Amino acid sequence: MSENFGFTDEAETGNAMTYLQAISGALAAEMRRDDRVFVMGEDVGGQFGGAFKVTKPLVAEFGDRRVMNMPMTEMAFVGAGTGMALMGLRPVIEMQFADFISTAFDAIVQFAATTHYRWGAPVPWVIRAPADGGIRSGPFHSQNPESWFVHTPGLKVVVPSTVEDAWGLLVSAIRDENPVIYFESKPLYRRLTAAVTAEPAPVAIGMARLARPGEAVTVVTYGAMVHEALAAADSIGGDVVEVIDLRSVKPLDLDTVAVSVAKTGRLLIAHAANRLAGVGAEVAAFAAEELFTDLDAPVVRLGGADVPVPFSPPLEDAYRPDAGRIGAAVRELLEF
Amino acid sequence: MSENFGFTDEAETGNAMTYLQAISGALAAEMRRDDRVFVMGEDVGGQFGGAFKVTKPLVAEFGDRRVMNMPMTEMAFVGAGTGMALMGLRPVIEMQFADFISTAFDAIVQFAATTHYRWGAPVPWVIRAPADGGIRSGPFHSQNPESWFVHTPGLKVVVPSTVEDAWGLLVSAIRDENPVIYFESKPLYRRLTAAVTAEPAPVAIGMARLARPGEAVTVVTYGAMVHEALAAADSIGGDVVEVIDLRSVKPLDLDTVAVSVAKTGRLLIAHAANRLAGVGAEVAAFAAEELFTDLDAPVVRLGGADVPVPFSPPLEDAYRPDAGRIGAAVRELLEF
Amino acid sequence: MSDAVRRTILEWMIFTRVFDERLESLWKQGRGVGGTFNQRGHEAISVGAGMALGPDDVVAPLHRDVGCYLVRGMDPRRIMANQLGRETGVTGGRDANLHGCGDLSLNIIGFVSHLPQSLPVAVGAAMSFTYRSESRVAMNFVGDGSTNTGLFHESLNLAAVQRAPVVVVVENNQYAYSTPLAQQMAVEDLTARGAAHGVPAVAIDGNDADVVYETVGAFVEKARQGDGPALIVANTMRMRGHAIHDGYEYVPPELLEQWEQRDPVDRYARRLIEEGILEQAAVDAIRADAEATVADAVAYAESSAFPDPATLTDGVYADE
Amino acid sequence: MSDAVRRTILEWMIFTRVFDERLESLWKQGRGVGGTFNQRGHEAISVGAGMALGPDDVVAPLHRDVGCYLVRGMDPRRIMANQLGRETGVTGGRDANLHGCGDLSLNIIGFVSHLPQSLPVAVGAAMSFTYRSESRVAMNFVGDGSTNTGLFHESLNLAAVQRAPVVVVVENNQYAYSTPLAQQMAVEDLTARGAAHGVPAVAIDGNDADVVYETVGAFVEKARQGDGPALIVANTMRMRGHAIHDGYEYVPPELLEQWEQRDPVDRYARRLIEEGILEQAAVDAIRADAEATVADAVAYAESSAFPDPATLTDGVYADE
Ligand SMILES: Cc1ncc(C[n+]2csc(CCOP(=O)(O)OP(=O)(O)O)c2C)c(N)n1
Ligand SMILES: Cc1ncc(C[n+]2csc(CCOP(=O)(O)OP(=O)(O)O)c2C)c(N)n1
Ligand SMILES: [Mg+2]
Ligand SMILES: [Mg+2]
Repeated sequence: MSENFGFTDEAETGNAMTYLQAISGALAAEMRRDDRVFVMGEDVGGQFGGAFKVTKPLVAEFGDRRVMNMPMTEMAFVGAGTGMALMGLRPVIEMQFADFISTAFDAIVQFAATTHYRWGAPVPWVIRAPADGGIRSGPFHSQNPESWFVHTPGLKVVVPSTVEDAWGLLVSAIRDENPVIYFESKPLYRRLTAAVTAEPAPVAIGMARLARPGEAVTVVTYGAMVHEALAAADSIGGDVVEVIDLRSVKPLDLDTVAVSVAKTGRLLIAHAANRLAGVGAEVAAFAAEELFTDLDAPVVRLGGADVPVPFSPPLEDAYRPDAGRIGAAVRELLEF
Repeated sequence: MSENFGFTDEAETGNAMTYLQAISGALAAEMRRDDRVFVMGEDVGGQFGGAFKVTKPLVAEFGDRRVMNMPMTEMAFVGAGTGMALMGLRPVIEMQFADFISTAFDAIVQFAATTHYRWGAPVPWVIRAPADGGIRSGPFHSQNPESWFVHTPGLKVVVPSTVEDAWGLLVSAIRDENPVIYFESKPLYRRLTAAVTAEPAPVAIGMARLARPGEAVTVVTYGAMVHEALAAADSIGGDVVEVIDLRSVKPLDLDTVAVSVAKTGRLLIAHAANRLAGVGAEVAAFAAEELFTDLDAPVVRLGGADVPVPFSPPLEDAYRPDAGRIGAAVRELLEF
Repeated sequence: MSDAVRRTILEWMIFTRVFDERLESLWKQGRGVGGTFNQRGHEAISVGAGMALGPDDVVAPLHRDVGCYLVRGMDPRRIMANQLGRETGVTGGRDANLHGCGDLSLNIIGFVSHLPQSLPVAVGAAMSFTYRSESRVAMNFVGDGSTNTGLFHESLNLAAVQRAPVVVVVENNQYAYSTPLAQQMAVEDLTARGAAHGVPAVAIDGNDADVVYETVGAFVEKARQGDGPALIVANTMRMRGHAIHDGYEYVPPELLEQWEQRDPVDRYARRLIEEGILEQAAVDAIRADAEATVADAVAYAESSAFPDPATLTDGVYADE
Repeated sequence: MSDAVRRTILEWMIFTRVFDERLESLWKQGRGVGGTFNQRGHEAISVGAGMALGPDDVVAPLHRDVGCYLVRGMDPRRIMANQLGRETGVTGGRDANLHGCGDLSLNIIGFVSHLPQSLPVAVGAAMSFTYRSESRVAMNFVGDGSTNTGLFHESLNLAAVQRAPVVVVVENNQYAYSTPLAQQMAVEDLTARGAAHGVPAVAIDGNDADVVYETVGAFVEKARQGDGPALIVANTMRMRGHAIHDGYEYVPPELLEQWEQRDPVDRYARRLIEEGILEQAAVDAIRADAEATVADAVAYAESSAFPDPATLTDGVYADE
């Protein structure tokens, strides 16, 4: 169930834009630009505006027609989104929490993802899914399910980590002709802000971002974990750690990883999702295959433990990588 | 939809036991041994005995009570299986095709898989899922979805490749206290036979099998692909190629992989499932992390293409690794 | 119903029957690829319902609806070539038998195996018509087995609460694969499954093409007028196995004999002859025509190339 | 219903109310961990239905059923400690608030967030009773919102076709999170959702504990006698937000005022006093007792340790 823990409306943030406001803003901008764009999901409309209030600013401007409340039936409304997309509309479908995306699994992985390959019809929807944890929400409001969808042919999967990317990747996802899953990082919603003066530019899907240049170790990551990696890099200081923010986990921008590892010779991958068969496995496997001669040390992967995300603070903290653990692993890697 | 393509009853196989008969036999043996064991699924009972007739031999002996026909509602009957397992029974749940396991996704990954961790109650069911392709069944009757479940905490996942393992792993799966997904290889059902005289022994879950010893390259694989790897190894000849049959993809027996690679210094992984973020990625990532100093060459992964499994023979053949492609990749790897 | 419409319905039903018989014989001769689904018994539903749609309406037919694809303009050559995995097939060899035989230029949505995934998609198509204030209707077929699925209920509920212009036709053919109705469900009247969601529902004789056409047509027009969704339970019998390899020994022969008396194609031909709309000779000519066209489709399909393996990864994504 | 049973029902309803009020105050004071669910308004259902079960019956309660957990014997200390993520909580800090609060020794099945995943599990528990010829019944609660889900329908259908001894109680509290009934569904009478599957269904006043207890008890006994499943739609109102952080500004105040008149706890206390079963002083004493026990539970929970992070991976698998 969704408790909206801690995510009630907060005071305005002045000139700065939050990660959450960037999502709302991009939605509003695209809805203004294109009448085919609309949002649908549980509790997104009415006076409420969504469990995290992302769609609240849209209701007054766009009304019920374009902010559609759905019954709690994820499979049906993702399927309906596919039908609307096939008819040329551009649904942006909100999952109340990313954890509930599994409830719509077949509609995503069997129908929408395979349609263009099988009979050439594009399915241009976006699923927005509030993911990630660290905020004491327990096993069913903290999941990072991206790996299931990376393994599934026909989807694109993005995970913005900055305010600008939250905006720019959402715009690109909406304009994309394919089904795109857009994982939002709940822990960044109101904690991450940026001074944004002009409307952020679209961000091409499939291009990683050099989040911090460095010379000795490449840290590949995405989502909220980018900020942990940056903190770790700062704590180590200098130009030791290069941080690459994948931004898109399908397709993966492995060229950017390759260029970096060619320079550093050392690769660490970190994400909050289960380490086992996670996105980090794919990146590490790529390195084992294609960067063999560049690597001066074993690859290191940090990820969630192979357990349901636990609720209690000490357990959840033990579950997830963080700046401290990334820093320690980098230091160890430097000593190899 | 299930068409049972080509899998009608065939003539008896004399003294030899088929892979399919091993599954039926293990079910019957466990049902005789333990009244808590029963099978449930679509079309498993009555005069029909399942899309592949695996449960047909059981109907006469055990009747409706223990061979339960289910309506086409995978989510409900997997959930019901969980309830029955919680009450101490040992359901063996048949998916008509592994492809439909996604229809029961939440019941598996959210409920059954997490229950013991959260409140300590065991869920001792087995899901039998006829998987794999190569038999012209198209995108929805050819899938190999094991990677989704390897990434999911709380499950065990096995993929027998031999007649003896088909029997022995099923017995262990039924006796296991945890939810176990047992992926059957449809292409082996009636093609693979073995002279089995005594009842095969249980096979411990989580132990790989040395399918063929060799000195120069380790090929790690599982399921029907084991036979392609063996054929490739034979075509290369001598004791060049060591073939390891994982048998269990969760938990993974990485020790056996490590021992082999320590000897050979070369690792190739092959499976029919999508290469991208597949089980091979995890094995390759393990090698990149833990076997760095043992490796004399880049790791090589062969797997399905990142497309829905296509129907038409030339496309499907292009989709899957086979003995020819494994052999070629091994030869190339030997030249590194 | 005009004589012309009824004659057209008969033509398509005969065509569908001939097409299906040809599939059976191809597979018996070992000329098939993979498997295929039997259509026999479903002709009045697939053709009658398909004919009741307007040109801009959208349909998501299923695996027993060859008649509907044909009526809606899909070239039998393309359908046959798809059955045989050829590059000239609707899916270019990517999907099997009737799976994936969608074509937006014909307002046809292709299906996946996972039943009934087409249903919410049809509901969504209908929602898009409301969104754009278009005067169009969507239609979907589902089997009796699919009325047990959760997605059937979620979709009807969504259609009802959105007042989506969608007509859902249940092909109640007494079986889901080997499982008879009584082992699938404890309810006898499937219209109760409309009532559960506030969706008007009616049960009809699915072996009577006139009844199918008129009932579906009436609900299509209601939906077009803004009355929202409807559920039509068309009772029929699957006269062969589930798919081509199924010996259907689990179906009592008496049941088949009983339904054979009500064969939708023969019955309709007899009726039109009795009513003087056409003569036996005309029926024979329709059949001969159909046979020629189907033979041409087979020849076309068999002489078509298989897809080039180099195209394996083409088309996973749009716009690339 | 004996006076003793009714008195016990009142005691548990008051206890549930006090427990819930205490949760509210803890969270307001910032002493909560994560979030928690409001129970107010649901006391007659969770307590009345829970009381109607026999000792060996099995129940899968949900997030508004603190009353049921308590009635079925779960120690309030363990529940409170779970709310606060302590190792002494039911889940040892692994699951949040009431999630996962199952205990097979109490015949309670714990829930996951994904609604209504407990329902098929309860159906399966009931099927196991049939399998073993045990004279037991399973019960599950679901919300109005969950009656829209596919899994609700699949589960009722399965229960019906298996004649499983399971009683399903719908807590129809007018809202699914912020979404009122009229935006969730187009049907007004939820008993139609039983009829869709051949499951006997009845709608009752969910704010009247006597009615809940008697109706549920009657259907539980029928199920035990082999009559199969039943659906009970208990109408009530969620008197607070969906969860502790929800300001429920979307609920019209008039609606709340209206239902406030029918508060299940006050109403029941008044009734028992009027009927001479107990006096106001006794009610006050019950409340005082409850407050003491809840205060003890809070003290216990707050003084309990958090789980040791070294135990992170313990217990993923049974038998290891
Ligand atoms: C499958 C699923 N989707 C979304 C949610 C998020 N969610 C939690 S409770 C809730 C509303 C449930 O409404 P109802 O069934 O009426 O129960 P109530 O909370 O009113 O008691 C929603 C949408 C969920 N728990 N499960
Ligand atoms: C979700 C799902 N599970 C299982 C199957 C396998 N399957 C294919 S058709 C079928 C029976 C369908 O029965 P019904 O809906 O009555 O349609 P019919 O084939 O009788 O026309 C089954 C179980 C499937 N296609 N989808
Ligand atoms: Mg049927
Ligand atoms: Mg509710």
